[in-house]
Amino acid sequence: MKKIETIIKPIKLEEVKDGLSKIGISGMTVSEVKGFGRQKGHSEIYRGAEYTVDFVPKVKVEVVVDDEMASKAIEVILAQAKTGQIGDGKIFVRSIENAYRIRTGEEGRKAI
Amino acid sequence: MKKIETIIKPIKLEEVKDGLSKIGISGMTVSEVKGFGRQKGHSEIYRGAEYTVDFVPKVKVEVVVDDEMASKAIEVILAQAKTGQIGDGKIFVRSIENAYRIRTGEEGRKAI
Amino acid sequence: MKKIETIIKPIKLEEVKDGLSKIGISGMTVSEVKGFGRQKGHSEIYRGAEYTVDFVPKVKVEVVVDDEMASKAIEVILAQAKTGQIGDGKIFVRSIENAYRIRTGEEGRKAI
Amino acid sequence: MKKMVRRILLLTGVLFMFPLVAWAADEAPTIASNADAIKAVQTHADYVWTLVAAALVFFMQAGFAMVEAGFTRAKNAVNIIMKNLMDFSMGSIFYWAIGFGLMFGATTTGWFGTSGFFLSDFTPGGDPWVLAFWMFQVVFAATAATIVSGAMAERTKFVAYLLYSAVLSALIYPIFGSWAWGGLFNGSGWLEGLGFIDFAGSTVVHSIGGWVALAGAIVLGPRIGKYTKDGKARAIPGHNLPLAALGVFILWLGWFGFNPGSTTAASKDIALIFVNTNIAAAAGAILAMITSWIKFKKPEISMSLNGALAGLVAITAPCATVTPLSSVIIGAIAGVLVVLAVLFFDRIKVDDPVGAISVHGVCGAWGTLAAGIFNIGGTSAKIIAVQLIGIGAAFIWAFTTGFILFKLIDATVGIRVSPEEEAEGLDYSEHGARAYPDFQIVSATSAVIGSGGMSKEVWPSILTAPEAH
Amino acid sequence: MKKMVRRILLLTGVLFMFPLVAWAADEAPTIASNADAIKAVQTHADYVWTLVAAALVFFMQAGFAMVEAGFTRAKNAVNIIMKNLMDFSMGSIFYWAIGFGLMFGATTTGWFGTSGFFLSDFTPGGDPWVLAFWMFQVVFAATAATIVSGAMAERTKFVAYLLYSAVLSALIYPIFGSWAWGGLFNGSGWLEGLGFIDFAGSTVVHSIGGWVALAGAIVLGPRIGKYTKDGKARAIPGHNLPLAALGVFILWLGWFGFNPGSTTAASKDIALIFVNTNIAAAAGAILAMITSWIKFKKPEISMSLNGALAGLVAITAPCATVTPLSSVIIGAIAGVLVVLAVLFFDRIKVDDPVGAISVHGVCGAWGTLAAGIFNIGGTSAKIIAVQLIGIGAAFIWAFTTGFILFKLIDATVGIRVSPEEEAEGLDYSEHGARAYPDFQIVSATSAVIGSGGMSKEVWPSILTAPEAH
Amino acid sequence: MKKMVRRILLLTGVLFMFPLVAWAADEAPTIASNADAIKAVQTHADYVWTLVAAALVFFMQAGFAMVEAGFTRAKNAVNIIMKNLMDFSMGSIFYWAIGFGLMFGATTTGWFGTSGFFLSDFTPGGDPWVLAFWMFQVVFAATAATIVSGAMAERTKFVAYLLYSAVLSALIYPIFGSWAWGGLFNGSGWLEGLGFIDFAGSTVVHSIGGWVALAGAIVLGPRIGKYTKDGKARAIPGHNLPLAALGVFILWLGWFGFNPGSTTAASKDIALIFVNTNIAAAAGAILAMITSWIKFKKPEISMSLNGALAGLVAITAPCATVTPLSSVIIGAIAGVLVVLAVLFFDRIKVDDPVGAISVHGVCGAWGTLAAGIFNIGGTSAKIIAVQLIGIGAAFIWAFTTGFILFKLIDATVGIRVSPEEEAEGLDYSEHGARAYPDFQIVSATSAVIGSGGMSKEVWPSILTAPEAH
Ligand SMILES: Nc1ncnc2c1ncn2[C@@H]1O[C@H](COP(=O)(O)OP(=O)(O)O)[C@@H](O)[C@H]1O
Ligand SMILES: Nc1ncnc2c1ncn2[C@@H]1O[C@H](COP(=O)(O)OP(=O)(O)O)[C@@H](O)[C@H]1O
Ligand SMILES: Nc1ncnc2c1ncn2[C@@H]1O[C@H](COP(=O)(O)OP(=O)(O)O)[C@@H](O)[C@H]1O
Repeated sequence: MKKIETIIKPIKLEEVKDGLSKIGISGMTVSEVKGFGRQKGHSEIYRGAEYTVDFVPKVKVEVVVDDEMASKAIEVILAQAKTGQIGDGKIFVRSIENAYRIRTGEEGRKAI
Repeated sequence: MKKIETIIKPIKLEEVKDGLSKIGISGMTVSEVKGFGRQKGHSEIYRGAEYTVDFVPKVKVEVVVDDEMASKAIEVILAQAKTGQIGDGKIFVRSIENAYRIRTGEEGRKAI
Repeated sequence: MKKIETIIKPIKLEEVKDGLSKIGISGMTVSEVKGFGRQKGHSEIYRGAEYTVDFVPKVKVEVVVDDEMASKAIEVILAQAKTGQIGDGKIFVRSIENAYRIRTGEEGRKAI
Repeated sequence: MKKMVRRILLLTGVLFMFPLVAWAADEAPTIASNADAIKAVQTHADYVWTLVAAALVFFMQAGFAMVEAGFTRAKNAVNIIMKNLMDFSMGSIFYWAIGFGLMFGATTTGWFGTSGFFLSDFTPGGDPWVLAFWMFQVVFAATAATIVSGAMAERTKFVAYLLYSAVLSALIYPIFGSWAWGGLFNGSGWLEGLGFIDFAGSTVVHSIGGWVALAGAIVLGPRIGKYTKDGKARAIPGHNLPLAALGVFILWLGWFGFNPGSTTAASKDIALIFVNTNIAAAAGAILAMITSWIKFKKPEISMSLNGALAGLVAITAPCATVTPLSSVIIGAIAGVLVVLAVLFFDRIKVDDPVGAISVHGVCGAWGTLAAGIFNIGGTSAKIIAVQLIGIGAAFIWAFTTGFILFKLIDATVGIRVSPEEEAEGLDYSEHGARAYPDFQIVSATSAVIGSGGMSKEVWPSILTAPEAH
Repeated sequence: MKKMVRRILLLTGVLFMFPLVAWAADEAPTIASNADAIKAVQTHADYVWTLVAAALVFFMQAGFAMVEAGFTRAKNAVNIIMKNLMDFSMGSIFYWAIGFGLMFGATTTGWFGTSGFFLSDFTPGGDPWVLAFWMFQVVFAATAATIVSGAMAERTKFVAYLLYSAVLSALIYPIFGSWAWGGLFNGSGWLEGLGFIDFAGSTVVHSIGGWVALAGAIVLGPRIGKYTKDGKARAIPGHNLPLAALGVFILWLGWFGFNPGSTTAASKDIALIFVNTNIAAAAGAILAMITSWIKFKKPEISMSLNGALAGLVAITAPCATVTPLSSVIIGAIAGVLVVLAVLFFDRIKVDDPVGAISVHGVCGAWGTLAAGIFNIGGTSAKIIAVQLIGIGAAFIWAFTTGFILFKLIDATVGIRVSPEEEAEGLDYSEHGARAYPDFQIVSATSAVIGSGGMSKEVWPSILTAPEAH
Repeated sequence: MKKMVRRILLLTGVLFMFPLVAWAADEAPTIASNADAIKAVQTHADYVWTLVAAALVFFMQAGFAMVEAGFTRAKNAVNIIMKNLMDFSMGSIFYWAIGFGLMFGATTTGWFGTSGFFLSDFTPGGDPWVLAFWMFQVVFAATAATIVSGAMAERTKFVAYLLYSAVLSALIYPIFGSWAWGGLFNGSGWLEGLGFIDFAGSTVVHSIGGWVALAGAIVLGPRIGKYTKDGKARAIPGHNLPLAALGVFILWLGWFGFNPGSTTAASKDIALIFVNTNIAAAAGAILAMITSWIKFKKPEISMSLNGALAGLVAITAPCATVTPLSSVIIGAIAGVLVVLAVLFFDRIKVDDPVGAISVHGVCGAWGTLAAGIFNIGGTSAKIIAVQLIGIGAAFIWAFTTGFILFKLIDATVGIRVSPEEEAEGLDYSEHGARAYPDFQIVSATSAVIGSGGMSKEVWPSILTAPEAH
């Protein structure tokens, strides 16, 4: 099994989710994160002091899939999350050893 | 060392934490996430427009343990986090290469 | 490639970020987490009931780097995030299989 | 401003408007016409003062809404606000249709009035005083209703709450009110006949609300998670303390209408009432803070805020008839009392999220007693006895009718949401809404608090319920 | 208090102060001096009442700010508040310099006044009534201005908004106002000449604001994401409903100045106006709740809050000339109407984030009509016709001038922010600020809502814009 | 309403109540009885106005609480609110016991009064004017106290703050007050003897508060993280700007009590004061916005909000004795001044989180000077000189006593929390509480802001402290 961890622009979450659903990936876990990278944060002013907010709001999408599914999923994400602008984000892939479904105790591929 | 990453229902956090503590796991890291899976979100209304909130609030518990400890920890989580209802969540297990304790610089098993 | 996942005190984020930037690591992803460990939470009072907030606010910094860069990055984090006090946090290291830059579709080392 | 008055007369095509003061007629003034004119001006001042005071008391609705929302969890904030909005809205309609007539209508028995429903005492062209008086009274009725809201927060079905609210405004509050205050208009009640002192309603408004709240909290039972398996009370922290504090400041402001406005006349008397009201609230806040500091090692905010309200409730009955020094004492005692009462009700497992029973029930009773004890004209066993009769009558009437009402509601539409709905929050389950959709809500800590774990006894059904999370 | 007055006289070194009442002179009173003194006291009461009412109406600015901020997204809250603050601030200055003269100055044509600019009707030592009257009127002008803010929220350039706001306070509102209310001071308008009834401004203030808001919403177009590709309206939930509710309570309070204060005299008339105002609001809230319950299966909060405001707007014209029972009916109809109107405007793709057009435009028109229908002195085809003329005139004037104004602004400085700025939020793009820097904002759900996905048609430019995220 | 009055008389069993106006006696009126009755009605109107104004000024406490909480960080919101609540509560008690007597008691020296402690000037049955007057004055005293709270926010020990607050209400404010205003009651001060103009307290209330705040901010030192290693000021953004804006609207409302209420009489004078107050605030907000726009490229919200308050503070002294046009100028200058002053104090490393010193200290001084310059009765070198003497006296008195007081507090109980407590937030460390437990607070960005990193010089001890995180 692979875990695909993706950092995307918040505005692209909907499309990524729908894209993954369409290829049969029915589960994922999402969280709010802050990104630091080529895309720079911006400057805000408060009472005369300008200050830089270094971090940019991003969304992290984590999805665990069968090995076979992985490359398809990556393709979908690459397509759906892309705006072509700096800050579109990254996909990180790694294998995981096992998965369990808490409700049933099922293990491995059946669990996801 | 293994990293056990668990997605659970928020209401089960307390029991999972206590369960892990009891078997001697003294550290973990928790975050608020949003889940998408078999358990569906719900519909809300605002000014006449019904809209679906696809994501369900979940809690992610990350715990890094010795290899020996891993199966025991998984057992505990499976037991404590279970309600038997859809949406109970997942456990993902993978090995990690190294760990450090920042305070002391200790490495490996001693770090966790 | 390695993924270095670090749990630090929120107050140390700035220094860690600057330290990593200095050695040429230009991207990272940060999130708010809650830690449970040797550093204990504290007691709050509300309407006469004292209650323990078990979790301590922490910040998780995730950075993916080349294998060569990894040890340098760990060194920097160990130096920058340290206060010497309980609760300074952990570094967890693992290898990842692949990375993609969504904007360009680039893969592997070029993606990070 | 005369032009505006003229405009009304012209536009409506009728001359039903209340007789203008004499000078408007441009006739030569006489001693008698001057005397009439003076009375008219005084009457105008009475109207202005009474209605400005009513507006201030109305604003207390916002105060209650903010205090109750702030002292409860984010997932129930929409529900709290809907309850407060409907309290006042439905209260206005029911008090207009039924309540006012029962409270201030003519009575033969001394138990309730039977005239003046639907504001029938007002006829176009007639004396509009009944309107000003009604306006001042309706905001009092709504205050009594809204007190209960806080004690029943976070677990009551919305439809059940609407039923309760209608009955309180239409029956429970007005009938007791007629006993103590009926004589202010066309009625005449047995309690006022005895000489019961409750100038602005420590008992009539606050204790009545407080004791109905007690009945409600008992019938409902505590919120899920409020008590550990071994029966220890757990903290369920309020989600927005700055909002709660704003609510308390608004309530304090509103009380400057509540108490001095109860003269329903522009007079010098209001000065003493203002001072007493203010200084009792101040003393209440300070003493509650000190009490919390001693008991919990830290000056606790929610108790301090409750302390200010406790002082205000306590001074409501005696505000016109005690000295400022007495007011300081009355407020100070209320400040201590409210902290002890909150802890007491927590211990006996009456779960009152905002402290409504302690603030309004207990301190209302204390204030009523204090009106007898500190009476500026001297006290006596008889005065004290009458005060105690009034306090007791309020408790028996409000708690009994409240209890029966809530049991009836429970037996029919059901009074409490399901455990799953309660866990999810009433905002979603009752209103399909969220109070703060743009904010990350901490589901983990707001679902389970403290280190005790969620007791299986307290919350059994959730384990087998579908879709609970 | 005499000492204070004396102090002023001494310190300023002049005796320009308004003549003190006769007795201050310590001469023996006569019938005539008494009569004068009585008039003086009544005048003092008129001043106090008018100015206290003005203060309450001023406070409605806070209500609007909270309602509008609460009903929109966290990322635009600073912008909303800046608009409200500047509405009132710029409105005060422009109404002082220009608007008041156009509205209440002497006129030969009946179309607008031409005297009294810069409060030139006031001279030190002269009658200060113009000041009290101006104070009451300026808060009305600012109310009209701020109504529009909500309908144009979340996408309007700040500088464009400032331009609009100045023109509304200086021209659009005062000129219409002179037609209906000019006669209250030095003017005399054609609408009031016909016998148009609009006691406190359902049309003059609220509909004017509402129809300008309609023009603004049309010229601006809907917010990005408001409609799906196939044209279905989507929910963009307000970010802070407790704050919005507080705003509604504040507005309700302010209306106790708005309506009864429009007597600009301390008189018995205010009692009926208070009662009618309150009871119409209550009925509006209840009926809007019921309507939402029927239509959406749940009692919806934002509609219920709008319902209270709908009742208040509707009763504003007829408040002085209908019975309480009529007020209940007027408010109840407004409560139904507002829900249907919100759904209607949503369907025809007029995106009004807070419901300003429905509440103020539609229910303002309804209330003006109702003032004819339920007139306590009887109604007639002629009365109804005049009311309809007024309603129609308001629509034509406000919508047309508003539309032209917004088109002009668009052609010059531009009226709408860029899609990137809109996505990012106006707080940052227009003010470099954030409303809630310490809170984790849910960027995911506030950027995209619902399951429909962000339509490419609706939001094309974002895909190729630099730095959009 | 007569029934209510009768009720009081009966119930208390005494006839201590203030003599009712003549006509109540049902005797035939005479010219003399009419004249007395007129005076009584005017007096009633004076009471109503003074006390309604006092209620409005009281509400400013809520305004200050919201502004201060909104302009600081979430982790200190509970502490801010406790300080504001206790300011007013303790202020009420200490001003009753001590302050009022020092300020308005009879004096032989002209330096402070020595009678009227514990409201001893009031006897049951006697003239209650002292009560109305006290009520109006106590809310002024509390305003002075609460101004300081903002400047000392986020780092002051709670117990130290309570001590300060007691001393300010009991001594610092009343003694200066007696110099300028003692003659309004039984006192007579040297400053008023010179002809010092400060109608409603630009100097007496606001500058006094502002200069004590300056002393406090200096003794405390800046918040951790406010300055970079190289001494540049950094932004520490306020956590809830909508709440802060609500606070400003509440303050603006309260000022309609503060300034016109200072007539303590229902008179025509209040119209000019209302207009001036409003228009100066509007001008202040606009000019502060423009100034911030020029200096920072964007219209900044916190400066605009401060600008409105700056206008209000500045017009407080001259509100009764300048024309509306002058008021616009005075407010506009205050709006510019406040922005420059905030930047100035930031540069000289006086850390004032909410701008209290600039708003109240600087603009209070400006307003007092403006009262001389724009005096409607003409100005002169002598008038200006007296104003400058008053301004100088206020600075010397308030800054010196404030500085000594804070140094004394520091030497005894300690004035500042530990760096660890400051990092953790005062809500937890001082009160064991959290303001927003259901919300995810952004610990990362609220702990360290900007790209400068946390300077080791500024924050050395945190590195070796136990349990700091
Ligand atoms: N080395 C990295 N490790 C972890 N996350 C990274 C790394 N580099 C970038 N990111 C994440 O990806 C986001 C986008 O990266 P950025 O450099 O801004 O643009 P792009 O993806 O177009 O190259 C960042 O905001 C950050 O969250
Ligand atoms: N393939 C997946 N990858 C990552 N997270 C998943 C995946 N599938 C499910 N999840 C997480 O697990 C949670 C529970 O899954 P769900 O399908 O709703 O129920 P169940 O665990 O009972 O099968 C989801 O809300 C989501 O957070
Ligand atoms: N076994 C673990 N797995 C995951 N996270 C851990 C683990 N142990 C500790 N942590 C994280 O590291 C943080 C610091 O650990 P703690 O034991 O308090 O102090 P120290 O790092 O000084 O040993 C915790 O708050 C938690 O977030």
